[in-house]
This record gives sequence, C-alpha cells and structure tokens, in this order.
Amino acid sequence: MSPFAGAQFASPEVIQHAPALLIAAPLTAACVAALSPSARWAWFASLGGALVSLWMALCLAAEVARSGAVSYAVGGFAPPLGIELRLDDLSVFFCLLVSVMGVATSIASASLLRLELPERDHSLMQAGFMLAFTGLLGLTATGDAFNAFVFLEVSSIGTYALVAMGASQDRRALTAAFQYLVMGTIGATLFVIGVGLLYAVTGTLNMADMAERLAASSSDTAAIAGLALITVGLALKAAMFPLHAWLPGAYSAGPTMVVAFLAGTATKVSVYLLIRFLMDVAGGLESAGEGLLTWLIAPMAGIAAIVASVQAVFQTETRRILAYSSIAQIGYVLLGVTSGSVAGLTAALFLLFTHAMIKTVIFLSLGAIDHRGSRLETLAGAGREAPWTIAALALAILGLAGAPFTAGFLAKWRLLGALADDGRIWAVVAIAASSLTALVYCGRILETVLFRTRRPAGATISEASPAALAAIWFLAASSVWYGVDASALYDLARQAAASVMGASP
Amino acid sequence: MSLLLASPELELVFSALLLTLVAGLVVALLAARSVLTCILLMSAFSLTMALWLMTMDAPDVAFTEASVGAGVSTMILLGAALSSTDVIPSLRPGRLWFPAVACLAAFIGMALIVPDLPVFGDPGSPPSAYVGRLYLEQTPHDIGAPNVVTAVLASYRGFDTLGETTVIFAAGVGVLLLLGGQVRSPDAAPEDVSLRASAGSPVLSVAARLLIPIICLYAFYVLAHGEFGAGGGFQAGVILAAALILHALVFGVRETMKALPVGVVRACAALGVLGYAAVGFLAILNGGRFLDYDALLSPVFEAGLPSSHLAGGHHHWGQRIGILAIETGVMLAVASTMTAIFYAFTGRVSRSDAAGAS
Amino acid sequence: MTLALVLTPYVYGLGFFMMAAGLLIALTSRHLIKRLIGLGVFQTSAGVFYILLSKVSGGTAAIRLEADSPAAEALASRLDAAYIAAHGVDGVVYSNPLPHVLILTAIVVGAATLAVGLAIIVRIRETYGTVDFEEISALEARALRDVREDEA
Amino acid sequence: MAEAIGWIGAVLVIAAVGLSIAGAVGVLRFPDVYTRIHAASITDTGAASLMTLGLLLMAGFSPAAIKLCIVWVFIMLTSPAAAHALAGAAFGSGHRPVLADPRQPSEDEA
Repeated sequence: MSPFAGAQFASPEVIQHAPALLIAAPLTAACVAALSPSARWAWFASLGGALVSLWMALCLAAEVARSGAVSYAVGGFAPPLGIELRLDDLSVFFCLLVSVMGVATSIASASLLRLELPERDHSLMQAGFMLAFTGLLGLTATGDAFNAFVFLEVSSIGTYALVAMGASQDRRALTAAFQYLVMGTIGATLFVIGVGLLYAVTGTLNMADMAERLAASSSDTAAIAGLALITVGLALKAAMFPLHAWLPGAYSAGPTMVVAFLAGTATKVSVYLLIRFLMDVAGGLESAGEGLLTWLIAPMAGIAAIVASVQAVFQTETRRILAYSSIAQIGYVLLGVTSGSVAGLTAALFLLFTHAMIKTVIFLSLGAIDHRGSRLETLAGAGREAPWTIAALALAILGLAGAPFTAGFLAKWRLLGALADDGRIWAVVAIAASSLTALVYCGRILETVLFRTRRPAGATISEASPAALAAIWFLAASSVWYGVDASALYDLARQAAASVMGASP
Repeated sequence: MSLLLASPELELVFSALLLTLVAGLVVALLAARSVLTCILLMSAFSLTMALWLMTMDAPDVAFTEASVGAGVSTMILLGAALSSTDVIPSLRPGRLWFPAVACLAAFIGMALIVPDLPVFGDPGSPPSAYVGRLYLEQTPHDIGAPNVVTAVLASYRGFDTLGETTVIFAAGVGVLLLLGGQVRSPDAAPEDVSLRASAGSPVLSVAARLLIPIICLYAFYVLAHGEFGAGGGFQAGVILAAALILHALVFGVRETMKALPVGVVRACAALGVLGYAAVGFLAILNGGRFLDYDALLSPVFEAGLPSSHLAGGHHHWGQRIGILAIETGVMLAVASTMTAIFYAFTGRVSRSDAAGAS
Repeated sequence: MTLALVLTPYVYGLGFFMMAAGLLIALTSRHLIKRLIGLGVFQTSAGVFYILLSKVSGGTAAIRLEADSPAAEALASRLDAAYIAAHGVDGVVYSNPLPHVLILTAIVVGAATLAVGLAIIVRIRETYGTVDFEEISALEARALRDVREDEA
Repeated sequence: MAEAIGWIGAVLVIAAVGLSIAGAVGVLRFPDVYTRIHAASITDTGAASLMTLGLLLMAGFSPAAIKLCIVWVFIMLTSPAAAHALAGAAFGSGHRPVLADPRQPSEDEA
C-alpha cells in the first residue's frame, strides 16, 4: 500500500494540471528571482517555487496511488506527435526526492549564500538554483526521450556556472567547473546520439512508443548501440566509476547550497534515467538492457564501491571524503538496480533516498558552520562551539556509516539481504568491504568534530542560522525516523520498483 | 526553372561532397596550433555546415547554424580569446594515446552499426515514414501554418522550445554571475572597446546608422515570417542582438549601455521566458492543457474571426496567435541574453587590459 | 537507389569521424578554448547524424506547397508518379521535419554551453594567468605541495 | 526565350564562381593585409553582383527577384564598409603595407 493512498492534496482541477505545474512553477520562480530587486525577494521566489513543486509532487503521488500512471499531453497533442509528461510510481518517487531536497536547500539557502557570496549575486544564484531544480523535475516527469535531453541541459548549464561561483572561496572551483562542463556536455551529447540511434530504428521519440516499437523491431544492432551510448552518457552524469573524475572537484569547491542540492539530487536523477531506459524502454530487447546491466554496469558498480571507499580514506579535505563516499554509494545503488529482482531494486531506491537526505544534511551543516574546501582538522572541536548543527551532522554521519537505528543501516541491510537472496555473493562482499572501509572515514570525521579540541590558531565556528537549522534537522530527523519505522518510504520504493519490473507489488 | 533542379541522386552526391568539405575542416582543426586559427576554422566549419544543411532541405537549421555558429559563437570566442592568441603546443604523445585509442574505438564501433541504419535518402525509413510524416500530413489541419518546422517547433513540441529558451536564459544567468559583477551601471562601464578605426570614421558610423534600424526591421520580419518560411523567434533574437552588438562595436559599449543598461537587458531575458510560460498558464486558465494554443481564444470569439476553422474556414487563430506570442518571448529572451553575454565579455576584456596597463 | 547505397556508409562515416575528432579535441587539447571548440564540433556532429536521418531523396524543405502550384509541379517533374504517390504528402515529397526541430534546439544548447564555458575560461585566465591545461595542473600541484609542506 | 535568358543567368553565376575562386587565391597569395583585403572585398562585391544578376535572370519576375535586389543593395552597403573597418583596424594595430617587392630585398632591409 502506498502511504499516499486515499490522500487528496488539491482540487481535481489543480491535480489535472499538476504535471505541467510541477515544472512551470519553479521555472516561473527562476524568472521572478532574476527580476527581483533584492536578495530577500529572490529567496521568497525560490522558496515559493520549491514549495509549489513539492505540493504538486504530493498531489501526483496521491493521484498515481489512486489511479495508476498519469499522462499529460502538453499542448493538447497526444503522443507521439506531442510531448507527453508521464508519471508512474518510479517517476513520482524521484519527483518527491528532488522536491524535498529542493525545499530543504531553498530554506537554508539565504543564510548559506550570505556566508559565501556578496549580496548582489544572490538573486542570480537563486535563479540558477531554480533553473537546475526545474531541469531535474522535468527529467523525472517527461515521457519523451529528446525532451529528457533538453531538461538534462536545463539542469546542467546553470549548474556549471553555479559551481564555478565557489571561486570566491576556493579558486579550484573554476577548473572543477570547467571539467564538469566538458564531461557533462560529453555525457549529454552521448545521450542525445544514443536517442538519435533509437529514433533511427523506431521513428519515434516517445519513450513508451519507443519501447513498443523496439520490441517489434527485427534487427537491433543500432538499438543496442544507442542504449550503450545512453548508458555511457548517463554514467558520466551519474559519476559512475570510472567516469567519476569530475565529481570530487565539483563537490569540494562549489558553493554549499549548490553542492548540497546536487549531492542529493543530480546523480540520483541520472540513475533514474538509467533505470528508465535500460529497464523500461529496452524492456522489449531483453538481451540489450539486461546485458548492459549485467556486464557493464554491475562490475563497474562493484569496483566503484570498493575503490571509491578506499580513496575516501586517503583524502584530507572533508568535502572530498564525502564526494568519494557519494561515488561509492552510487556503486551500491547500481548493484541493487542490477540485481534483477524487485527486492533488490526496492532496496536500491530506498538507499538512494536515504543517502540523498543524509548527504544533503551533511553538506548543508558543513556549509552552515562556514566550513568549505578546507581540511578535516579545522573542524576539530566544532561539537562544542556549534552543538546543534554538529549533532545533526553526527547523526547523518552515523547514518552514512550504517550505524543501527539509522535509515542508512536499514537500507544497507535490506540491500545486502536482497543481493544475498539473488545469490550475488560477490556484490555482497563488495558492499560489506566498502562499508567496513566507510567506518574508517566516518569514524575519523566523528572523532574530529566530537572529541578533539580546537587548535589555538583555528578560527571559531559559529552555529547555523535558525532557518538552516530547521532544514537540517528536518532531514536529519526524518532519516532517523526512517531508520526506526521505514514502512512509508519503503512502501513507496517497493511500489516504484514493482512498476518498473512489471510485477504486482 | 528546370535549370535549378538536378536529379535527386545528383543532389545526394552534391550533399555528400559538401559534407566532405565540412569533415576536411575538422581535420584542419585537429592539426591547428594557434587558437585564432581554431576559431576561424570553427567559423568556416559552421558556415560550410549551413551550406550543407541547405542541401539537406533544412533551411531553418541552416539559418540558425549560420547566425549562431558562424556569427554569435565566433564573436564571443574572439571576445574571450583576444588577449591570449599565443600558440600552445599540443599534448605530449604520452598523454595522447589513451583518448586517441578510445575515440578510434568509438569510431569503429559506430561504423559497425552502419548496415543497421536507414539508407541515406530513403523515404521509407522509420524516421521519415512514421512521426515525421504524420507531422507533414496533420499540420494543415492542426496548426494551419505552411512551415511544418515552425509548427512542430512552436506548437507540437512547444515544450521543448520552452526548455530551449530556458537553457539560453540559464546561460545568461551563468555568464552574468561569472562575469557580470563589474558592468552594472553605465558609469562603471569599461573604456571604449569599439573598433579602433571607428573613432572619427564617417563611413562606419553612417553605415551603422543606416543599417541598425533595417536590421531591427529584418529581425521582426524573420519573427513574423517564421510561419511561412525559414525563420522564427530564435533567429530573430540573434539578429536583433546583432544590431545591438553592431551599435556597440561602432559607437562603443558605453553608449550602448547608456541606451540599454545591463539591468534592463537582464529583466528582458527573464520577461521573455516568463512570457512564454504565461502563454502556457493562459491556456490552462481557459480550460486547455499547458501550451495548448487552441484554448488561447475562447471558442465563441474564435468562431467570429474571419475564416476561422471553427466556422468551417482554415485559419487557426489560436494557434497563430499562440505561436507568434511564444516566438516573441523567445526573441526577447534570446536577444537580451546574447546582448548580456556580449556586455559581460567585452566589459571583462577591457577591464583586464586596464589592469595590465596600470 | 544503388548510388544511395554507396553513399550511405560514406556520409555516416563522415559524421562518425567528426564525432570522434571532436571528442578527441575536447579531451586532449592543452588550450582550454580549443577544448570548447572540440566540444562544439562534437555537439554539431550529433546534429549531422540527426539531419542525415531526415533527408528524403527528391524531397524538398518541409514548407507545405499547394499541390498544383508551379513550384510543386517543377519539383514533381523530376520524380516518377509512383514514387510521389507512395511517399509524397498531397503530391509533394518533403524531407522529414522532426530532426530539423530537434537540431535547432541542439544548436541553441551548444551556443549556451559555449557561452558558459568561455565565461569560466575568462575567469580562469584572470585567476591563474594562463589557459594552458598543463600549466594549470602544474600550478595546482604546486599549491597542494606547498600546503603539505606547511603542515609538515 | 525564357530558356535562353535562364542560360545567360547560369553563365553569369558560373562567372561569379570563377571570380570568387580568383579572390580566394588572391587572399592566400597576396603579400600583405591590405592587398588581401582588396582581393577579398573586390570579389565580394563583384562576384555577388554577378551572382544576383544571374539569379535574377533565372528567377524572372517573382517575389524572389525583389528579395534578390534587396540582398544586392545590402551587399553593396556592408561589404565596402566592412573592408574599410578591417583595413582601419589593421592600420590601427600597427600593420604597414608592403611597399617594395619582397622577393627583391632593398638594401636597408638587408
């Protein structure tokens, strides 16, 4: 049972247009933010846009729970002529993920920006943030392959510049942003070439139509090549090993609000697209989708889980440690996705959501106490000077390490269980080894913030602002709540997984 | 008239020859050392590409490629590269082999699937026979515009175009964030970055005074003509921006900024996107789907318009007005974003020059 | 049609060659601006592929003509009636408009990428004093070493 | 009759192509900036005029003919102005015309 079954958040007239409003609201907010005369108004605009999107996502979740997948023909033209917005359980799951993280980041953003950038840049930063948010929501909602490319670019183009704005604190933000731009553009272009190959074979761009025609097509060399290109392109965007080189730089040098939002959403949405194309669109080509999953993605994910964790141990800067841990987590999630069972995919989605919450908490709290690209040691003694922020940070780190009674533990436990049931012992070993390694770096961070005392020369650390604290604690508390009683989120994930695998939940 | 028309097969050969020329320019680009050479080759590449696109029956794309690739892109590339035209050697061979092998492998992999791709010019291939053909058949009935490319761009796939306009807006936001901090007010505008020769050159100022209004007029022609021939909001926006940039080149950026401050330009970019989205909202308020132009006018009103399709005629007034409205939004957003980008780049270049001089 | 069969591998080959070359430039050039140019070539070549799919032999641009207008008749004069009947729409054969629309969008995206990339490069030059990839890497490595030595 | 006029137009277009090629050779082979600009701009205007004239003859009386006339007016307006600006910019940035034949170096150069 979906937790949203029976809920109704708006009148039917609004729900009818929810898929379009979901995307149009933050887009409007971005324009208003760019127009607004002061940073304060821009913040209100971005908060408003994010909240409306969250509201629409909730409406859609309820609607999908009630009557199955929602299809919205933009412009009134039925697919395949027009562009279709299509929300099933899986897309709604990701819509909720993106909009929750967007709202949390938006609440904290005003105080974070004040720490990092001059006032005159704030309204454009908010506009750029809203554009990235629009793009990611569009990616989750669209049912058209080329439209997905457009939204991929909407979410990326602004982001490159936003990451580069970290240069006011750390000049490496510029080179990191450039590398991110080159890699991101190559990824998006590979994606669009792949879509072109699928189009050459099927003659349509609508994903559902494409799936049908692929199942009926006789020769599929070009389709397989197209899917392979899409996989590589999205793997670049998702920072899948060995195409992850751009991520640590971007995460360690970008402005906090940008990194917190990206860490929680951008790579996750790429995973969504990967699932959508390989398991849904390629559904008719049994050999292609599954072959790519089994022989390309699974081994790479296993290596990523181990290698990235080990790399994280050897980093000296806090944010780099966390960036490598993100790469490892993407590895776990992909191992779950490739398991080929509903239980495995469910666990992967559950892990993905909890990890997004945890990482957003960590990056937001690090930013809120004004700790950026610097080394871990400078956090020494932070626990005494900013107890509230650090308490949330510590909870999140415990979740990252997989301590019992946190959502992180539960997610990993279920993932390991599902993989063991499928007989993928090597994947279980990889995740277990990686988790043990994670204990090392998580322990280091915890020890530094909680038990060490500040060196006399170090700068003082001040508590986060009330707004930021509210956002941080909301997410931290939910991650603990889902560690104790996961049923709501877990049901949502199972519903999503079942809808992709074509099984009844 | 028959002189203009070669046989279909000869056309394909001609097109393949032009594509060879384009690929030749890429080879030259691979070998080029100086950045300035690279930029000029890129410009030539775009222009040749535009010619090739004409032979491929894609005048709209050719128009865009020529104005964006050969025009605006070259200009901002030159603007950004002006102060470092030094030659930088290629990468050491030791660092080259892995990417080279990877690209070669990708090329071979792609070449292997050629037998599975549609034959060049085949009218029965899946892309040409399915959705593409449906657009050609249904446009007169659904939209009523002769140019099917405009119909698809602005109406059938209008949501894509909204995304495209947003991408341009996002680029403008990004460039203003990265470079725009310095050029807020006309007083703070940099020293004259106009062409050095233009100081006191009557030829240029007379030509510019004569041309700028005509270029603006042409931009609006391209905007309105998009329904019937090649053109549309995007191309019109680039042309409008070209008029402003010509003004800046001849009379100096400071003068242009006085007439059109950065704040106004930025607001126009946002208003363009907002206007596009507003058309979508208006359709929702009238009971249609997002961006459904048929719902823009109330049925009673449209039935009263001359030769409306609701009264048995063939004019789709809602579609027509909707397309014109969103194309105007696109034009506004594109023109102002391009101008903002130009402001940001020229303002910056002269600023670093000044820093170097002092 | 035999001519088209010969041309098919040739034109696709050229398109894929441009993709590979653009990718190579984007990944290996030392000059950052040249990297961006390579990226532009790569993006454009994706467009070339789409446009190759759109061409219909004997077709014309997708701007609807009246079936009995002189232009339509001139176009029809060089094709046989059976071909027009099979592939034409109201008596005229058109090329497929959909890839054109997609590539219009892609060109715009390319220009946007270029603008943001150049803005980042301008900032890099102001910060590091160079746009040579190798020099920037060396500068960063040196900065990292200095930090390590300070610690020690 | 119309056929004959069409052929004359075609000949003019081919002549324009020849002139363009000559201009391109000039741009590549001439010794300095100014002669190269000269080569480029003279063919720009000359070849374009021939080309539009040829196309006019081929098009006959039609809306296209009016557009061609307008195109010709703009080429006549922009091309010389651009050449002027280019030469001015070259002079402003320190390029000096080559006055002697470079193959026979004068004594003060050697």
